[in-house]
Amino acid sequence: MSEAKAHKVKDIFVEGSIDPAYIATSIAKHTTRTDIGAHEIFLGQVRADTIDGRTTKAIEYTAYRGMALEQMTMIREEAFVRWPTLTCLHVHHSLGVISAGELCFMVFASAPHRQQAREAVAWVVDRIKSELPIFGKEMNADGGHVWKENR
Amino acid sequence: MSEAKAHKVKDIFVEGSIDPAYIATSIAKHTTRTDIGAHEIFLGQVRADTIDGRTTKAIEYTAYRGMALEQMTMIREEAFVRWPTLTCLHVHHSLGVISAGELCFMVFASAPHRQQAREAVAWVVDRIKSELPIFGKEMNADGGHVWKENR
Amino acid sequence: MEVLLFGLIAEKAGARRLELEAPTLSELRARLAERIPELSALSYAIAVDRVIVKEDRALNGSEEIAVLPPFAGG
Amino acid sequence: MEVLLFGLIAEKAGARRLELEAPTLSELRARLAERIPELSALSYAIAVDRVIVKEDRALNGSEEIAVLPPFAGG
Repeated sequence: MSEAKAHKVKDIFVEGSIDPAYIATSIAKHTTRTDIGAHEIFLGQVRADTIDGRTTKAIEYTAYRGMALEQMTMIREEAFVRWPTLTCLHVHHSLGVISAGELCFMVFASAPHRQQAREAVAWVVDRIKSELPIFGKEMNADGGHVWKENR
Repeated sequence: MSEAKAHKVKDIFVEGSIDPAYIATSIAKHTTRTDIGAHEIFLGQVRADTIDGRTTKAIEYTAYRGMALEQMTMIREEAFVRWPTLTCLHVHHSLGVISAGELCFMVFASAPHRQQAREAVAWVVDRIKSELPIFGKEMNADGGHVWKENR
Repeated sequence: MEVLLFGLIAEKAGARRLELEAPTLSELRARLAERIPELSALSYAIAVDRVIVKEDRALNGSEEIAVLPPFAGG
Repeated sequence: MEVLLFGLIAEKAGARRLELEAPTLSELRARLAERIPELSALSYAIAVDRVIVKEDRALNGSEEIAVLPPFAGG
């Protein structure tokens, strides 16, 4: 991995939900990389949870962008050190109001073999959930809201 | 899980490679299931491995369909027992000649939370690779071929 | 009985089906070895009615028999 | 110095930025508690120049300070 590749800060944030067609385009771009044997993709979808009789209809995501992107750059670099055969790693997270049923998060890793792609995605998803300053306002159907907290 | 759901034998085989647009359609179909919070997708792509100077240009897949579908039905049933919160599980495997860079295998699980979807996909992928009677003829650029063996 | 052949085994046999008669699985293995001389050098499993069977057993001729080289799915 | 507020903390403060002066992080915490009375009941972390800092430290006023409620990404 070159220094340039390692330290480039990529913007992971997208305004609005993640379009499945975008994911298809992202998958299709890898057909020229014939050293890839395995893709692992995690997608987060907004759930319409009902707590105390109130149902989530959407989550409004905000982020401390500067810190989140710096944290993500470190996580990405560490991932390529932990799984040296990883071919690529794509991360997107939504900002703004995402309705229940829509996609808000994607982690997509590719590698020659499945074990690396699988482990890298699980690890990156968990790191992002615990370390990126992203905030979620769960908007209920009744007009109220609750602030989401990752456990 | 109803008996009918458990014992329905689904055909997992598709002729030719798996189109990324098909995967997008499959993802998009889940937006009405607002109890889903996590999707995990594994995709197998044909690698252009070079062994002893010979490079794979494609794999021709064949299968003992009847047995493969029965095995898959058992694996699917066991997955829904092991991960009772699993919302759905979609599996596709290609038959015929799949070129290097094309997709030949998809396992797609959805669940309320990521742990179940992640574990189910890993387990189902491994079971399919070791237990389904699918055969792969690695066709080399020089016109020769080698029979693939999963380890 | 009809014996289904797959992958490398079908290639070596030059056929995807063989017609063989055998009252037991061990005798069927012997008939297969006669018809496919390369078989002794190959790794394979036999499925009876779509389930891999390792021990010997009686066959009544109505079973679906398949000779399976190593699996390569995924 | 400018202090950035996010999520629940911004909501409670009624602002996404505060202008506060403090020579140390512990004094900054005290100023924040005065301005946002609800803060003592909330879980939050403070980032100095985009890194979460738990111990006390001196501040020169040029740092980027942020008050972060629990993370909820994914």
